[in-house]
Amino acid sequence: MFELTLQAVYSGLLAGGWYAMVALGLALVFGTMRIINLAHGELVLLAAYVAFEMERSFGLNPIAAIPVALVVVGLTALLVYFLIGRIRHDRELNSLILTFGIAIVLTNVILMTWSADIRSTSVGWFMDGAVIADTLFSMNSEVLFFGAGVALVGGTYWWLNHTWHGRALRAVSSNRNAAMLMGVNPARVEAMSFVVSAVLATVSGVALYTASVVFPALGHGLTIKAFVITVLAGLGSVPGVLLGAVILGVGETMTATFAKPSLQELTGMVIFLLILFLRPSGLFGRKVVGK
Amino acid sequence: ETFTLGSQVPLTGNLARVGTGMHEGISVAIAMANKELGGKHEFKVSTIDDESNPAKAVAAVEKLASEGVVALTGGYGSNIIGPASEAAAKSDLVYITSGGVAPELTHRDLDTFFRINNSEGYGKAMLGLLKDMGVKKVSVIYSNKEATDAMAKYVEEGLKEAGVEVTTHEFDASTTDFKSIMNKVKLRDRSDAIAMIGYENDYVGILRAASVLKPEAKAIVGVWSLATSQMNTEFHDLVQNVYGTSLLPYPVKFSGDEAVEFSATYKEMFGKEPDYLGQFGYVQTRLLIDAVVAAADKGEVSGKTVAQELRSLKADTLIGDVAFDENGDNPNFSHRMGQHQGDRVEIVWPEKAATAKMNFPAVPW
Amino acid sequence: MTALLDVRTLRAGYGSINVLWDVDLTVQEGRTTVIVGPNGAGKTTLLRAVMGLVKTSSGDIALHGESLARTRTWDIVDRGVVMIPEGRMVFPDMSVLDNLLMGAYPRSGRPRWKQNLERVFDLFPRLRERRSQMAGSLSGGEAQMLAMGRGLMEEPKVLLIDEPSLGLAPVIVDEIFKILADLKAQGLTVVLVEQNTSRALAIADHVNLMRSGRVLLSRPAAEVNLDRLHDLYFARETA
Amino acid sequence: MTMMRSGLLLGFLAVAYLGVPLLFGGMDYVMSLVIAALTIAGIAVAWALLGNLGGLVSFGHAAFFGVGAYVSALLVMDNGWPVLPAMLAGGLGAAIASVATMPALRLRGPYFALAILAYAHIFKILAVEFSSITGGAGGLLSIPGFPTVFGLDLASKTGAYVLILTIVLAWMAVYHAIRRSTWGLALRAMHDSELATRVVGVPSTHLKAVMLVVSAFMTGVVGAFNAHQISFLDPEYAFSGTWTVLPIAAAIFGGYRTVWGPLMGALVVYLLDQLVFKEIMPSGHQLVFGVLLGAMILLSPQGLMPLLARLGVARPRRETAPQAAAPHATEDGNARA
Amino acid sequence: MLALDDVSMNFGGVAALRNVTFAMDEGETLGLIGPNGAGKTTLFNVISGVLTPSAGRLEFAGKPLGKAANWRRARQGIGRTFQIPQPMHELTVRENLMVAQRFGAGRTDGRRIDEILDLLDLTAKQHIDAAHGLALTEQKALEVGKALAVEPRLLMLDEVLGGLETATKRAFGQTLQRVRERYGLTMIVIEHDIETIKTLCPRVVVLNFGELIADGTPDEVFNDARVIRSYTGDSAA
Ligand SMILES: Nc1ncnc2c1ncn2[C@@H]1O[C@H](COP(=O)(O)OP(=O)(O)OP(=O)(O)O)[C@@H](O)[C@H]1O
Ligand SMILES: Nc1ncnc2c1ncn2[C@@H]1O[C@H](COP(=O)(O)OP(=O)(O)OP(=O)(O)O)[C@@H](O)[C@H]1O
Ligand SMILES: [Mg+2]
Ligand SMILES: [Mg+2]
Repeated sequence: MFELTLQAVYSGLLAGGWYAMVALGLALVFGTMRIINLAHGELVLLAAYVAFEMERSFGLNPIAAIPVALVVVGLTALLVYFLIGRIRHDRELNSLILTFGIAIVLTNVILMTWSADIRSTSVGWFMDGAVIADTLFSMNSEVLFFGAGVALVGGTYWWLNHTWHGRALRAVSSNRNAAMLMGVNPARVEAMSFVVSAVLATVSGVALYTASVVFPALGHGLTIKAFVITVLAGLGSVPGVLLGAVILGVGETMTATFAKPSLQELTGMVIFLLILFLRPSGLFGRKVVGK
Repeated sequence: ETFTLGSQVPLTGNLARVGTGMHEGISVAIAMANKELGGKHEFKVSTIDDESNPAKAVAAVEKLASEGVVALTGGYGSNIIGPASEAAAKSDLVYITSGGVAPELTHRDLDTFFRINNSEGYGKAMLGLLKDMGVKKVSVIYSNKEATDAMAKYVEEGLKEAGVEVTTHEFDASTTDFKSIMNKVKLRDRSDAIAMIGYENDYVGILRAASVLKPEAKAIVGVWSLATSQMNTEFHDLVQNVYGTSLLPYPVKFSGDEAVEFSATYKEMFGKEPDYLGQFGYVQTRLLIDAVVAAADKGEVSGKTVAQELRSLKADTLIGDVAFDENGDNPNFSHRMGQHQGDRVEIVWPEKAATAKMNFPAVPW
Repeated sequence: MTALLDVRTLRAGYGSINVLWDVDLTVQEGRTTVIVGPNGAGKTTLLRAVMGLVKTSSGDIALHGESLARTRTWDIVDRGVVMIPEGRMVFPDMSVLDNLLMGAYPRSGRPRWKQNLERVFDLFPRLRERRSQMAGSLSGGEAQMLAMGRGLMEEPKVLLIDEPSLGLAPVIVDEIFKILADLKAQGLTVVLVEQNTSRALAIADHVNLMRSGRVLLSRPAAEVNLDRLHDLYFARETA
Repeated sequence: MTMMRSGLLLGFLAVAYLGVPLLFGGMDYVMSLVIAALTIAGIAVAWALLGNLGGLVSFGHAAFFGVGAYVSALLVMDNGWPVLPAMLAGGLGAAIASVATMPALRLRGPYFALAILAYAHIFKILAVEFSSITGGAGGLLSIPGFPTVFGLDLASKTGAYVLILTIVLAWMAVYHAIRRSTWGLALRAMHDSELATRVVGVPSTHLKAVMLVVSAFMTGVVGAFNAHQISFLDPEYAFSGTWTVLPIAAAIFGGYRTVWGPLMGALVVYLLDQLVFKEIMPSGHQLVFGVLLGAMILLSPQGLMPLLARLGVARPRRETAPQAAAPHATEDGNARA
Repeated sequence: MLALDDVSMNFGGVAALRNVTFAMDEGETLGLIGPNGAGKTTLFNVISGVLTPSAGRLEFAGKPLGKAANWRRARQGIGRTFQIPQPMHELTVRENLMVAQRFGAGRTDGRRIDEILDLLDLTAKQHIDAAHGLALTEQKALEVGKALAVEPRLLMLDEVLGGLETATKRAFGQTLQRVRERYGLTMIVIEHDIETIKTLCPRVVVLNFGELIADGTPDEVFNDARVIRSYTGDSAA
């Protein structure tokens, strides 16, 4: 019983670290531009497939493929940004359709390029067991990318809160015109948020490729999960994302362990609704009353 | 005379993989038949992606009907096949498939519906193997999709009847991390064997979780999509000693001429070893072609005549004997079990078809 | 004496609505230029046009004789022109401290942000008290102080201020005008839009009166008579 | 309504009710596609009503679609109800289900959108788990089809077409009527300034709740229609995200602030995709669909209707095409809390 | 007409209102003043039901307000403006008033709307999109208009005169007097301009740090030492 719980919490924590990485990419863009990038899951997936291609064609270790994936995903993200920038009216809603369209295009490009077969790394090390104190089991890849995830999330947090650029990013989202009056070029700052989001997508995509299997239809579900966490967190809050991701991860493994694994999805949704009804603006959201 | 067969399969979305696999078999069947018929009759296939959506599948069938196809082959998922085959019946077209195993499908009084496999066939093989192993306790891990759910119920009941203790773990199709389940299997169930009922990505996840947690099972058994050449090459270490339904060993040692030719044609057309999806797609289409030819030779090709031909046929095929009952089901269908052994997939059950002895007890780690 | 900022026959507005009609405005270096005028005259619009926040349809704005026509808002800020908008233009979901730090975002303000922050906190102790509160939940007057304080963090060459005394208690209004006098003494160029005409005139070097999108009067402060100004102010719109 | 407008409307009705069946009645395939497109349109109208009037963007209309479908199918199969009343009951069921989602009305923007999505997920899982009633993951097969009414066999393609067409037009009429009322005015006012609207006496939450119920009812009826038309149901299908995504795409594509937009959007999006793109690219046609969606947003962001209006086909209406300046132009930027 | 008994409001650690108690009669005009952040707007929010007080009771027209929702209070006759104008988006100026009248007063009467528009000098702008296209003072006028369209018995004005030039302010003050007499209103006016308060309000209440520190005629209040120290400074003289 105790061992089961321990393992469930541990697995959930590891999953949460990865969720956080995926979600933060989405949350960042959402926080800065009030735009939900529905193609974010596909960006993650794209990184995974680039890693796969590098491994298949050049025998590159997935870790070594990260820079290549970064270039591909980064450029794609900038393209998405460029297209969003062309929207003139009602950006919040119209960007949904635009990025949804982009997601469809990406899914199909992936399908046509790499076929519908399932893919995963063949580097055995990633799947080897990393056992802590004879009771906590995980794969090397999970531990590695949990560390990477926490570092990246922490780094992003620091960047947002303690650098001029990070602050400018938040300022643009808070009041675009006022930010311009402070000498901020909103377009540059927003593009930067896309690039950072691409970095997060890349690393989480490679993590996915090494710890799990990928196939073209996967992206949509990733976006939804990331979105759930983002909303759970409260608008663009980094600690909220981390906390939300861990709650989700642990909640899922606990359900799988102590109830029915098939109710895992339900748990996620119920936690989500519970938190929203208790705190309508998310875990770390803040509400401003009209004057 | 030229006949066009219609094919409605998923080529995009979640089921894109299986749909594509089946369609490859269909193409091989057409190519081989045309060669054999030597110009007397010519067959073509017209394919529409149903996007795993019943409404689109129905529309696809109707479109194919309006194009004048003589019969339909394809379909994946009982949910899709149900409405699609009803639409086919309305247009008086035979619908033959291997993609839907739900029992209800053959209890709808549709004269034009046929399928060459059913869940019992898979279930029987899995049960037979487990019983022969003499295991006392089995953990069944299954996806909550319609086909897997039905299969799991079947296996659970069968095992219980045989006095085997069973625990079940139902998971959601979107699950990727199976460590929680595997941990329960390891610490709570302590079972002799693990039965997996899902799809490729699920198997990989479950096996990885098992390799990390190393429960003390003696055998790991799965169903479709597992004892395949592709799994053997792509997840070589992970699947060692794992069992799954398989009609043929790998590398294929085909006995009959047809089998040899099938394998050669498949490799030529798609550059890879045929897998079970291709085999089923091939067999269903081949039977259909033969029935159409027979009906044509008797003078009239219609849903009724083709169905008649199919119902009266008794064939020895790549997947064993096929003969349809009045519901269009193939009661003869019974599967075999293969095991990944090194670079090979050996048939280990039933004994009379075995190509090697099973490694037991043995697990991948 | 050189004209630091020169607005020539400027027309500007919002979409299809034109607000400014051939406005001329000259701002001398080191002087305090005051713009007064009834509500809806286009004062705010003029300041916003200078900052590039409002599209101009004709005319030109020049800084040191160089046209700002194609310069975007943030580059204008980098060139030392800063606007302090009224209090609604704070960053509502950032803390008071972060709002102030945003004021130091232009490169000119960054090196001395610490001293400047202390100075602002000394001027408005209320802000020090509220440093970690979200700006959106400040009271109206507190937000106004914040906007002022944030502008003071920027160390500009030209400061455009829109109604700084709006919604402030009399004690604080006194404080604001003291600050304005200080800025003037330091030699900063200031353009001030203010409704408190008498107090504005007291620190003005030059006065402009706007009405209905036009500049009706532009005089050195010494030559302006408050009563005459009021007559113009309330004149029926016949001219 | 001007003479010309009513003339146009009559012409449209004539073409829709007589022209289409006469022209395509024999072509099952085309009729199937049109029926599917109208099904999407029905949801799209309901979605637009909630989105435009209630100011609530929902990502989970599949929830109401699925509930409506199940309620109707089960009433007919287990309790022997006639199909048409059962469909209305399906709508009612969805409306009742929407009451369960009402706590979500406290939420705004994406928070609301996702909360409804969560409900859709939960309903789906419940449908799987309560297998004794719903048939579980296996679903329901051979659901009875439509009856014959006034000599028109609704189970035929033409009959089903007339039925869904009538439903969609009825929903559009409801949308139109609500929008023109003072309620419509208040509802529009609420979007970005709910508090301001409340302090002048508008019970905004009640109004939104009513919109939610109406929208759910509409969606539920369409779901019930689909169940009897396809004669099959399973949780995966009934609560599929498709029932949310396609209608949203259609509504925005057509212009969700107009009454005709959702219908036009659904017809164009679905038929173009299935008839044209699928012909050109049998397996990757969704790619073209994605490009089309993106291009539309970039080229005519207010949707198809304003585009048509610009081309002189339809007359724009003031209330329907707000000349909202780009958000940057407002004094307080995009910072409306 | 309105009575507050021991009303407090806390935001986390900040006490925006502390045990505020006062009452006012029908037809009275009350000036509410105090330093920035004293809690004036918060008091309006509490009375109009935008915020729920942490403690205390409120009574309006002889009946306890209890937990009545803000829209219900509007229908009961409490009209208010926002210090930061909040026009109803997507509607024109006139439509703003129409909605307020239809829901707040429960009737439609175009003449009264014309009258309000005219009083507030908004007639020329009535078909303009209210969210965009109004100067700050015009937005404030619209705030007053909406509150009047509700046909309130109690009208609460939050710095609607702020940003007006001194003389204009005086003129607008007279307009408000007329409005009050015309519609028989009870009014609370928040205002920082001492002259305006003196001419408009026979009675003044002063808040400081959420506490009610003075209540009396303008003369009494502006000579109160605590008021001078915290609020008016030297300029009171
Ligand atoms: N949501 C909130 N969270 C924390 N503090 C708040 C919140 N809302 C208001 N306050 C604080 O409560 C105090 C009272 O605010 P209020 O708006 O009532 O002041 P006010 O008297 O109207 O001031 P002003 O004259 O400047 O408008 C202020 O110090 C303000 O910062
Ligand atoms: N965003 C906008 N879109 C359209 N018209 C606007 C906009 N903002 C202001 N206006 C109009 O432009 C005119 C001038 O407005 P502006 O805000 O410049 O006046 P102002 O002189 O600053 O007045 P105030 O003293 O009230 O602040 C007004 O008639 C107003 O209606
Ligand atoms: Mg102004
Ligand atoms: Mg206030």
